[in-house]
Amino acid sequence: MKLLEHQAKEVFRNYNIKTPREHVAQTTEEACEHAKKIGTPLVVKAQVPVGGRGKAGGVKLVKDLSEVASVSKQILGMNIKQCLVKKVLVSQALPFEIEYYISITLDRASMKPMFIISPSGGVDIEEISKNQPEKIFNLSVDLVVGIKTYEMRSVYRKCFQDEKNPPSISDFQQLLETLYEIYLKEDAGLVEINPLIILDGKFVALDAKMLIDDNALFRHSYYKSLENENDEETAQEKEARESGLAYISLDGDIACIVNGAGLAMATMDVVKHWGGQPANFLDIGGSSNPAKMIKALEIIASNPNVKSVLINIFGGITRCDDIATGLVQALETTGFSLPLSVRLIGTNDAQAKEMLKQVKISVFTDMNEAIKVAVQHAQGGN
Amino acid sequence: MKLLEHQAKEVFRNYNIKTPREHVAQTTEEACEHAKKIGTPLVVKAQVPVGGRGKAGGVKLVKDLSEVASVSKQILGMNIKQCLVKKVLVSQALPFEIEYYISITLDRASMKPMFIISPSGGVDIEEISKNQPEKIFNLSVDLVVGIKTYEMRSVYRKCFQDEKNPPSISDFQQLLETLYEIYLKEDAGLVEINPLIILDGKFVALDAKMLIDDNALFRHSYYKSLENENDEETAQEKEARESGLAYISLDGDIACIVNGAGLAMATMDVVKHWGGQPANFLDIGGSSNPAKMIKALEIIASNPNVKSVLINIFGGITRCDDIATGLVQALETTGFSLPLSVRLIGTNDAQAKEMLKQVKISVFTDMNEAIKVAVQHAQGGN
Amino acid sequence: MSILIHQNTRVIVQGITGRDGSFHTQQMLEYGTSIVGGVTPGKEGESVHGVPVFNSAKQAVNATGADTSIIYVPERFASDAIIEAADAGISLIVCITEGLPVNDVMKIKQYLDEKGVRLVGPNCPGLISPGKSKIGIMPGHIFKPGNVGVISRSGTLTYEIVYNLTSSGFGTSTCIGIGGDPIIGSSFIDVLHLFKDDPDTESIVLIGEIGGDAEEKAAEYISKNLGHKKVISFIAGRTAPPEKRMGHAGAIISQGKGTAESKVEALESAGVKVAEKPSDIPALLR
Amino acid sequence: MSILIHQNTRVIVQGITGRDGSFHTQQMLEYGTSIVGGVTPGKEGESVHGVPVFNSAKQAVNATGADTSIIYVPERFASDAIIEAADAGISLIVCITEGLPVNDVMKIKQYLDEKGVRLVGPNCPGLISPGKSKIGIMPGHIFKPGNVGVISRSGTLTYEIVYNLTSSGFGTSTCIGIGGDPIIGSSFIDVLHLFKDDPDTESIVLIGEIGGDAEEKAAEYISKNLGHKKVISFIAGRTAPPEKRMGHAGAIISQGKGTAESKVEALESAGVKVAEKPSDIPALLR
Repeated sequence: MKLLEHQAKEVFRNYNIKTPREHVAQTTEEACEHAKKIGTPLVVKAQVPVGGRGKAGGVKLVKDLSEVASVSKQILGMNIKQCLVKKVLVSQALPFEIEYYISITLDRASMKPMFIISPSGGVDIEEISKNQPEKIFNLSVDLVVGIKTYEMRSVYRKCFQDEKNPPSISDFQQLLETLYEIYLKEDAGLVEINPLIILDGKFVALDAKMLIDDNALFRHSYYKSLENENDEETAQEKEARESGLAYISLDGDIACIVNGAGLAMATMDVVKHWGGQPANFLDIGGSSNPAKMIKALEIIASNPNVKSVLINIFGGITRCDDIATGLVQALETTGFSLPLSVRLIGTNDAQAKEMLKQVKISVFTDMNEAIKVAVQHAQGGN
Repeated sequence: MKLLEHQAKEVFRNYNIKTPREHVAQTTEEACEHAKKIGTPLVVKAQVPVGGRGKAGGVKLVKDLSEVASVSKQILGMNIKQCLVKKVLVSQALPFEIEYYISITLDRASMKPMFIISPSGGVDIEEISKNQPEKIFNLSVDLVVGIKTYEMRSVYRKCFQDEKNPPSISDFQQLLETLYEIYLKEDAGLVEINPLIILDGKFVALDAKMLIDDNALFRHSYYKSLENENDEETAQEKEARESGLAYISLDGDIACIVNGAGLAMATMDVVKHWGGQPANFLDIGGSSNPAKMIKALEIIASNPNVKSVLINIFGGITRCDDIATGLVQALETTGFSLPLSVRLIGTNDAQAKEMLKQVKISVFTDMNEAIKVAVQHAQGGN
Repeated sequence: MSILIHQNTRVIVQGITGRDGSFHTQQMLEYGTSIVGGVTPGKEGESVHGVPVFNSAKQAVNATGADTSIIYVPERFASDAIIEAADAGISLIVCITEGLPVNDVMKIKQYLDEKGVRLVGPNCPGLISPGKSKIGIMPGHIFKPGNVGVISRSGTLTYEIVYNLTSSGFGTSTCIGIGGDPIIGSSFIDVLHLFKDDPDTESIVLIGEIGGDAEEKAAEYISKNLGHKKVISFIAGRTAPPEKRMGHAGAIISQGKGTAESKVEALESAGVKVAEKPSDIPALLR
Repeated sequence: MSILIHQNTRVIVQGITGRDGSFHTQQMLEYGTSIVGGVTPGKEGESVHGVPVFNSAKQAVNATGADTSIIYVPERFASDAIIEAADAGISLIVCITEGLPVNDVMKIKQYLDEKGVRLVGPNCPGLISPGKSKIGIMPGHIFKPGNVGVISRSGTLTYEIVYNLTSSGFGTSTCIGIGGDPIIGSSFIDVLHLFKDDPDTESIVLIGEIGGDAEEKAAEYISKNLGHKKVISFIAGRTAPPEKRMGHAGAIISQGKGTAESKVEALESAGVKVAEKPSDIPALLR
């Protein structure tokens, strides 16, 4: 899950990383109160779990206290990349000359945590790596000996050579050690400060991004309690997640219900291959619970773009008869009327075909055949 | 260096390990004040960096506030194993049924940290291992994966089976994780709680012992500032340490000045072999600074038991002529009058012999010969 | 020949008394796998489908001489179960459980490497050498013995492809699902390395997906070391959007990295034919 | 033959511009050691006794092809220097510096083991194969080539014993000071293992001291593996009091463990003759 900026900065402060003076507000009134305490200049920042807030007008500099109300009012309630702004962060505006970038994340290649550090921050790391790859420094962390001093020193020299009032090398080391500690202790998949600035020779985190490993939320009840608040999901995605389904919205019109993530991706690819556009990724997982199929159909039916439904099941642990049971129930209870193309193979597929035959659903054995029919359905054929 | 009980417990509290309510006092008045706040029953405990305080009368239970003054007065100023009691800890007396032992230390064999845990605490671990070895459980910690849960569970079951109100397994795990964190972060050679008790199902550290790695004090300025306070050294040992010499007092009458720890130990052994008793271990180290020899002679001369002085130098990095220079200077400036037996060999030994000949000191090349003469000196011969 | 497992592989099941553990123990026994023991703390003395249960991996190994373990314990306990198996002397650990914290697996992987213990998974369907042994959850009946080695990051997609292979007359030497997580015990390269020297594996099907650069690395390995065997690939996720986790924790295109295009290109440069659709693979193998 | 070092060992000196580094570089050059480079950050381009200085171990290794490093940097920087050397591709690291934090060495040891890099020390006098190479601080002139291998936890005591050996006509194949700290890179057993297969080492002198159980473990190794070579020992510290650190960080009898008696007994049980005094060793070797 992704923490909101103000949540990540609270974590930072708990670990003694400096941030501007700032408070989160849910109403214009709250924002004004905080602003009085903080003083100008200040920044009002939309708290949404997506990037590109600045471009979307979700981050505004305020030089006079009288403007806080109107700016906050404008930002609260905005929609940024489909996310409603429910909170703003009212934050002291600090002066800086150079914007640095620092993050720690898992390097899948070395299977170790790795720092990415750059004196060309303030923009996305992708942009830096495209335009100024020579300004990106990597620092791998060893699980036994930790951050290596000789590498840290070398990055320090390269990174802060243009800084008028550079932080001390021990401050730099402390920052790295702290980020590494946060990375491990909070089960973070990413801890990012961008921009990181230097004020009076000390590091200050102007912005903050943290991803928490969903698989580790069981040992972080605090983050788990934030989960609903930090939604960047669509309504369907959320409903699916809560039902134990992996669902991702796409722009097309052919809904796909598949068991297994790899097969679900491949199914989307083959839909495209035969000229169709998938409306979603949906993995109903390995379980055989008929309720999951009902839920899957409900979620799909709530997407108005969907014109055709494709079900592709390779029965292994998943039993085809359970799938058929769920499908039959769903059709009975939901008044589902979209054209269906069903492919079932594997465990108990014969029983399943028999059950579906009763309700006049024909079933394919071959994946390509089923997909071709689903594409025809979407294109208005039968 | 060894932390005093109250210092170690302060560390514990910083890491959220529970201790009794307690305060340290340097005077009887302070002790009485603290006692009023804490209430009875309470314990007054001498704060000295040596074991066996209880047997020496340095730990007293007080049931009535009126006794605090007399008990504190009695303990403050005591001498326990040559250590003057300058502070007492006034500590809430808590009820318990079982005394547990837990410590983490370096296991030199596996080169990893290891927990030692026992439900037969309250006495020295040596005593437990002698009398109830089956009640001692070891738990090795891996540097990458940390404390292994399956081993932790197994120790938990064995250790707390007789406990009426056992702590939860997650509390036990938390205690172990915390002690491991202290061990690493504080560069502790030993972190010990003995006794560890259970009050209302929660762990409480009734006593605390911590050794800090002297080699790591450079990154722990706080402990370094405590160094003088925690002296269990004799005056000579302290003076030696401050001069960069490794010195340990012994009971004999033949002072030994040697370069190198191994050779110094071997010299003591050979002194004993030829019927003598070493008065000390003294390694002047590898440096060639004549001042060290002067300091070494001063320290030795301040020990009234010494009857004979043996100098054994194998010159390598240490230059024999530097040793001779220091010796000559020392004899001139200090009026040193003890009988000397000098063995010099190695780098520049010829010059050294020449210099010492001038001041009528004869020099041996053979270690055994020099030692035999030193033993004769001590026995009153010449 | 086959890789990693054979008729005499002696297997213990960690989490044997659980729903999945019990069900798949039965399935594996029916397939002919030599399941010699199970582990569930506190249930020593019980038996599951005739397999004796022990309190610890150590006890199970001591009593049965097992060399391999398959793990079905819930995600919170799976990391510890892997370590316990390694400490007990198991040399091949297959972790079916999905949902392990990434940092735990990162640490475990290093721990096992130091000890020389091989892990397959987590979050994987296991492995099978048709007709010899199945240590996993794949439907055994779709496989038949043969000379194609199959390696995959996926589960059902693998079955789909194997089904196509079997239908077209191709049998499998060993099929191994390496798992869909960002960090896994055995990589494509680790397994390719074993197939390289397996005389009974004449060609290899590598089933990849978006996320990470395991396929790119595999391509490099193939171009250097596998000139003597035919390698065919399929990459799932050509239509997957960026920055979205496609079911598998590792299946994510992040910051422009891990795209299907990059993988296909790398593999094709290494001389690997990459199928457009799963059903195209048999034709490419001929 | 000799172990670990030979005429062609190419050595870099980390901390070459410091007082000790510079002095011993000269000493080693005079002995004939092939010192090919030095490392001091920020001093690249300088030279010390004709040896070029580099900013990093990596640069030094790349420029000189060194395989061995000797470390004289101050204790606060020594741990990092060891890691830097290992990362630069050095395969034998000799750390003379004393006073390294124990936890640092504990971690480094595991790190080097994973990488397959050998460390001698820290807090050791280094090693010498007389007439071939000296990588350390021992006085070279007391050694002569021969067939006695010497391993020791100590410095000057080793010189004392070697002096006795040389005076009695015994030469040395390799003499290695493994260091006096609680955790060291190469143990008695590691070195005994090398001497075991060195045809030029006919007998071995093992110089131990109180603290730890390295000598007891060495005894076990000797009784199992070294029946074909004569091993003589000396243990320093028979008169040392308990719970006091005798100069070396590792020389401490703690909680009744690590006594000289225990070590002597273990060695004698393994058939090793243990000398009462250093001067008795030559007679025992005959």
